[in-house]
Amino acid sequence: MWRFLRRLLTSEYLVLLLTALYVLCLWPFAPEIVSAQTALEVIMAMLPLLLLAIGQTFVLIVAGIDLSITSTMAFSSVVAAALMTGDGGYLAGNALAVPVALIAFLLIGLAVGCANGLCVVRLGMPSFMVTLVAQTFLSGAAIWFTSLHSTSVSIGDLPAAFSVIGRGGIAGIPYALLLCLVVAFAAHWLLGRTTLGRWLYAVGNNPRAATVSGVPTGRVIIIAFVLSGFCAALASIVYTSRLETGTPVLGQRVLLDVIGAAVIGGVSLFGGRGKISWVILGVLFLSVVDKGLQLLGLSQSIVFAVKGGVILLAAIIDALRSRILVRVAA
Amino acid sequence: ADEKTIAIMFDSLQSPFWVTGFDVLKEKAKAAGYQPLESISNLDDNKQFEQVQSMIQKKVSGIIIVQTDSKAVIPAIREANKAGIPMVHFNRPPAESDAKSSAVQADNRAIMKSTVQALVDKARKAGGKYKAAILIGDLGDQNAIQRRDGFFDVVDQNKDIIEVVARISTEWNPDKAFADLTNALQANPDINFLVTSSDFLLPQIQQALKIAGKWKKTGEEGHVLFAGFDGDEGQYAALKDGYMDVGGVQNLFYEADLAIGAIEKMNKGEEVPKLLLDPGFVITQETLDQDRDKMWGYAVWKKANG
Amino acid sequence: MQTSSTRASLAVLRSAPALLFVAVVVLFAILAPRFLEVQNFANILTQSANVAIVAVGMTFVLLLAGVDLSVGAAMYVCAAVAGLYFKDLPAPAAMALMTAIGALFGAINALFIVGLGIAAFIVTLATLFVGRGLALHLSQTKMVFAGDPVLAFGQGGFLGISYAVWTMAIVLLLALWVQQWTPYGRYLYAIGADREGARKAGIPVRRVVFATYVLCGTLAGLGGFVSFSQVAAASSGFGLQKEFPVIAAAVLGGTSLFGGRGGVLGSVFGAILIQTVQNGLVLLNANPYLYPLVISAIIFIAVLLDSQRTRILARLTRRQIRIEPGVEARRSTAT
Amino acid sequence: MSSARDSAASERAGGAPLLKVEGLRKSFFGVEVLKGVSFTLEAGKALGVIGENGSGKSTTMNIINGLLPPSAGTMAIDGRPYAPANSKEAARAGIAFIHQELNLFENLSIAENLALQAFPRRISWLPQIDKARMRARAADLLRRVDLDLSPDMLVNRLAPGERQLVEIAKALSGDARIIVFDEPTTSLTSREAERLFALVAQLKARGLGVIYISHILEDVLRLCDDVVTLRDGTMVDNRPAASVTTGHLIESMLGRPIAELFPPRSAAAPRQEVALDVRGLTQPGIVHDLTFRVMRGEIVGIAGLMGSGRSETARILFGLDPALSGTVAVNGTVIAQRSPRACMAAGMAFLTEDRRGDGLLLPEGVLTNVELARLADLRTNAAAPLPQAMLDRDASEAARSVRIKAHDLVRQPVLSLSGGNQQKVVLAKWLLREPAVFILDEPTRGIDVGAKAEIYGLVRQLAERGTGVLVISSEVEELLGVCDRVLTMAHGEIVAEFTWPELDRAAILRAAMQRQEGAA
Ligand SMILES: Nc1ncnc2c1ncn2[C@@H]1O[C@H](COP(=O)(O)OP(=O)(O)OP(=O)(O)O)[C@@H](O)[C@H]1O
Ligand SMILES: Nc1ncnc2c1ncn2[C@@H]1O[C@H](COP(=O)(O)OP(=O)(O)OP(=O)(O)O)[C@@H](O)[C@H]1O
Ligand SMILES: [Mg+2]
Ligand SMILES: [Mg+2]
Repeated sequence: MWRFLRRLLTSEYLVLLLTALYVLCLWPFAPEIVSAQTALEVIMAMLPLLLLAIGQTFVLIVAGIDLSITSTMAFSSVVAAALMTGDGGYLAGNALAVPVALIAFLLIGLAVGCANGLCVVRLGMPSFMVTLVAQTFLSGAAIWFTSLHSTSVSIGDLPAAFSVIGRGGIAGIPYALLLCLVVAFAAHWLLGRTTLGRWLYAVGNNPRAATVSGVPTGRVIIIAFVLSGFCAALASIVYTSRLETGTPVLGQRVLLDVIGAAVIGGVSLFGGRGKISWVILGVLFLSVVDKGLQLLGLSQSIVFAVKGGVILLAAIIDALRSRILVRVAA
Repeated sequence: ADEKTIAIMFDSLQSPFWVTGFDVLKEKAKAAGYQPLESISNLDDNKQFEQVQSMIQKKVSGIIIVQTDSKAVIPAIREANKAGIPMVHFNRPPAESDAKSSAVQADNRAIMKSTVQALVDKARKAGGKYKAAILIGDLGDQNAIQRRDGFFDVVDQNKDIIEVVARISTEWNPDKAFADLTNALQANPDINFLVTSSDFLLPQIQQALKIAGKWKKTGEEGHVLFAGFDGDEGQYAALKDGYMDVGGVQNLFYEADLAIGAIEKMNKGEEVPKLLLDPGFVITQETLDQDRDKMWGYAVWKKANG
Repeated sequence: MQTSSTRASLAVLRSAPALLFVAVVVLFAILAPRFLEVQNFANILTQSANVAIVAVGMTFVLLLAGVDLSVGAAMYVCAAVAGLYFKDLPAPAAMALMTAIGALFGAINALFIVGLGIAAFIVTLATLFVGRGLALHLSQTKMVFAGDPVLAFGQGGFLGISYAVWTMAIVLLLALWVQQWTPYGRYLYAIGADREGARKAGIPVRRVVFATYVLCGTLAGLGGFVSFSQVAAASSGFGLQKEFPVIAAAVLGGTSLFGGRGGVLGSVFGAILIQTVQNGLVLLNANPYLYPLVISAIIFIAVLLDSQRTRILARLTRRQIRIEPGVEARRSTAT
Repeated sequence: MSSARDSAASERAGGAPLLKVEGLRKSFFGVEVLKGVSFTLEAGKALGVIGENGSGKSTTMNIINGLLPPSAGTMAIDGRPYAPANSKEAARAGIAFIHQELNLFENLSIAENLALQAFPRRISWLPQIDKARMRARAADLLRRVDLDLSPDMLVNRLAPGERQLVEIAKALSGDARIIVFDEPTTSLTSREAERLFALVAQLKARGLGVIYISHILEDVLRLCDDVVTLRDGTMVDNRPAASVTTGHLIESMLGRPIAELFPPRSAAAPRQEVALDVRGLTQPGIVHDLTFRVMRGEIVGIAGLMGSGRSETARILFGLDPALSGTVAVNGTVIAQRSPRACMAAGMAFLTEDRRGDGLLLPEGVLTNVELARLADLRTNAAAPLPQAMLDRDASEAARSVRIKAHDLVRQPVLSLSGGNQQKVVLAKWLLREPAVFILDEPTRGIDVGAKAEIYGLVRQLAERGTGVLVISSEVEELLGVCDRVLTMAHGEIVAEFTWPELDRAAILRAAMQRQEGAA
């Protein structure tokens, strides 16, 4: 028993254990937390976050950071919405509206990622500043853009064919979940099994050594940002279709959650370290924490305090775990 | 959980209006025999959607919501409809849709219009030309936009005496409001007509005006014609002390009663109109004593000042 | 090997940030007549003071390759406590109180970061939530008003310069001294460049790191005080997401997030530059929708200039092996 | 060996030796790397410590310096028990340490690096650095190691050799009684090395104890009074230097004799095809009009003083630094846009002199490091799956061929490998590729004799299979031993060329120095 506990505590999936522990603690107070419905809602809630976190992981692995993901989402959300909205959209009523809008989402994500990457690589600017600027600019641009296309602050009346992405599914499995699974598997495979994956880690570890060893360092960094932009666009599709609205403040507050989830999962902010499976657990952890707090319906101050406390506790247990690991090894 | 519960879901508690509204709703819900469940979305549409789902799962008797976005809330209303839980929008109506819910709202544009009109009337009476500044709220917030529009509805009719020299985008951020108002007063020392889209910025406005030497009572040399909006305790104090000339007031108590009443009616199966309007009212230094009991800020003020 | 022309271009490059600043000023001066007034510059400095002060503390943390996301929460906690329970304290006492609370906040961060060896990002992310939760609980999410003495501090000044600016100037000078002239300051750079190496070199790494987070908290408290005295009241959004402009000011001023590079002077400069642009836009009565676009464009240019400058400087000061014929020079040893 | 003066010195110290180490043991992750090491160091003496790469020399010294706690064993200074908790305590006990891996802060100035342990103050209660005194002291220390640099210069602008001298100056700065040199000459040219030896003699004369670790056994015999030999963490030998020869040392180190350090030059003359053809390579201020060829099967050396531009030449050749004009051709094809990738595609390989900065992914394992350069060769698109099994097999093969000593090729981070083994990892990375042109910048830095012999053998084998090899080295003996031809550089120019069998140590050095003196 004791040995089993120690094994659990020292495994790299400790975060999962913590999540389970948290659920157990909350069970008496909010019995709904152990239910199929909750599980489904947690999964649905974590999907877009997970997409964002996966994209962010690529950038973190090359020792960068991408603060522009949320406004990339917001900007692509309103532009695509303006294309397809029934309320005076450019392609209102057109059968091509939805496909074109989807392409618009992705193009914007790719373009922003590419621009970020180029600035970091070709102009040698720090990624924190580049993406912070992109964040300010795009979020301003999204608000402005919306004001030109709508009398209110968001763009609604999106075609049913689009909103079905957020709600519908095949054989009971939501599209969003399928999309997320595909992305997660692809990312996992890319990082673990391909040349590009190796290059990403190498660049994050030591860009000079990578360059000397023939890694196209600049291109690899650009690709990381492009992937992040792409994932942000996918997340935006999920969010926008779920809300059936294009809004310029989409996901404004999730940035720290996304980076936090990656870091809690064990991705290093200094590059060279991170795994998709860790990120999934990190996102799951934060989503479950949030869900639990929502179910309790507590006041905002307690929600904040509990959330912070839980994150801290997770970190403390993780720290203890590495100590035990060292002791076991010695 | 055989207790009846009501979900009270706000998007933020940034200003006294929302804080008091939140409290008043909770109190009135308790008085009506419900246990209130709280949630704050922090201006995140998606988080709010998830919160609504959680509340539905808790099988609440009703949801009173301040949504972040009038359109993004529609899927949430549909979910509530599906679960048969009545939903009332507090102070922000949703966009047109097939989803069924009811909204309680102050008529922002109209109240702002009458407020600014009252201020313009005072200006005309005093005579002279005016340089105006307005503190606009977050450009992503529908109420802020309506209040801004209400302001311009009136000002544009009175271009002969009023020139707008500063449109200050506060983003509902006190820091920014303070800094930008200070800057605007620096650039245009002759600003003498000021309207704020929310009373919660009063402390910053007072501080900025003090620094510019313009925090003067009505009638004093250098007084700025000044209108507030919301009707909070700060507005009451400013009117009472003579620094503010006109205030637009949302009738919070009335709105809270409307909201809870609507939920009870819907639970009984009665029809409730889609929009329950709070016409609000305008209060001035002259009408303060007679109308203050309708003013929620006065109640708060009285409690705080004995 | 430096010819006079390379020396000249070096001089230009070294002062590139200042030149950009001048360019921004000239631009606004042309567009907005009142921009050039002395009072306006005083305003800009006054308004940038709180971010600048917090950015000084953040710079020290960044030099260590750490980060403190909780500064905004610390500001709020300080303001809430001071405004709720110590409203009548005279301004210096209120300042001391808020600074002390900030220091305590920083010490808690430091305890986890140094004592348990948890990543600073996670610790301060957690204390950000806990801190905000605490302050919201104390204030019951209501607006907290500053006492009259504190308000007087916000309005007042000495020799025509606001107290906020005096505070900023004193903090900057002290910080510069600490950074350049004390062992502690030099340790920061060493630890940031190579923590393990610093330990090997016998630097008291843990003590330095601890002190730095305490210092950052302290300055967050002080910045909170300055901000509180200006905005006169702390609503539930006080200090919210302040970490971004603060870190941005530091990075804009040339401090690296990876430690060991940068300094406080640049950070203060970064804070002032951002505020200047903001101020200029208000004076122009620009369309509010344009603010974020213009501000981000100017920050972009600033960062771009800085990065290009660093590159060119590196190239120009590169070691020369050959003595090219015709150029009279010696092996360059100085920077 | 024990003269009257020596015994008098030990009597003054109360009969107890300056440093006594007894039964030191140390394990990492369950692997025992020190299995009971004991020796004594007398004041005024130098103790040589030798051993294969990974035999535990640096680990022993790290324990003495308080950086690692021993698993078992005791130490005593002057007969008093000594158990430092950190390097500060070690410094207080009078121990100074020159690390094998340089331990300087690149973002600080030389003066600051030298003063870091104890910044001078003017006023004792005010923690303000007395910069004038700090600078003066730094200037003084720099003079002692004969380094003509401004104390205010940032360390990141120094060449490796210069850094090593600064590191040595640092050890001299305190009032140490025991100075540990862990492979101090790896980036020094013979001239600086001579200077260092004189310094060591001085230190001994002043009554300090010196521990000197090196793979250059001649130096050890010359400098030291006693020699301790480690093999696999066990002390296998400890005797006076006067009683042994390098042959003995090698045998006790490796447990076997080595026949020849340098491989025999192949009987067949180098082939006539040109492997590397460099023409008119010029970069203002760096190199001037470099023109030379390396034939297939030929090993060409570049000799020169520190700072003569050899490493820069290599970096330019490999596309890491720009050149204004000139061409580089591999196997007859000019590489148009030189970049490391293009150069690698053309068949070049480049072992850099800075293994930690340019060579290794320190937190990764051996295989990951070895495979890295190979990835660029996989002529598939980057998103295609890796032939992982094949890569791992080849990489383990390469790792074995250079005899990397690691307890886990996959999981052990190269960071925790011994210095020499780290160098072997970089070497294995390039050997894996069978390059057409192989540029090696200081290839045997920090490598033990046994491994050196193996590396020379490997390089020779490569050449015999048709690779053109360019070796940059500061060890003239090495160039003499392995090269078919030696070019000498000074001030960014090739000033002389020597062809085997006319290779002559004195002539090479003279060529390297003449220009230097002439220009100064
Ligand atoms: N931190 C560590 N973790 C795990 N193993 C280590 C660590 N440090 C050293 N080792 C192992 O201990 C052994 C001895 O290493 P050490 O550095 O003492 O060798 P060395 O004799 O100095 O070799 P070299 O001549 O190559 O410098 C090596 O096998 C090395 O891999
Ligand atoms: N003063 C300096 N400023 C900047 N970089 C320097 C300086 N000195 C050396 N370097 C860099 O350090 C590296 C090695 O320089 P080094 O002095 O070793 O020259 P070298 O000609 O390669 O001689 P050697 O091969 O003997 O070391 C080069 O890449 C060089 O650019
Ligand atoms: Mg070693
Ligand atoms: Mg070299």
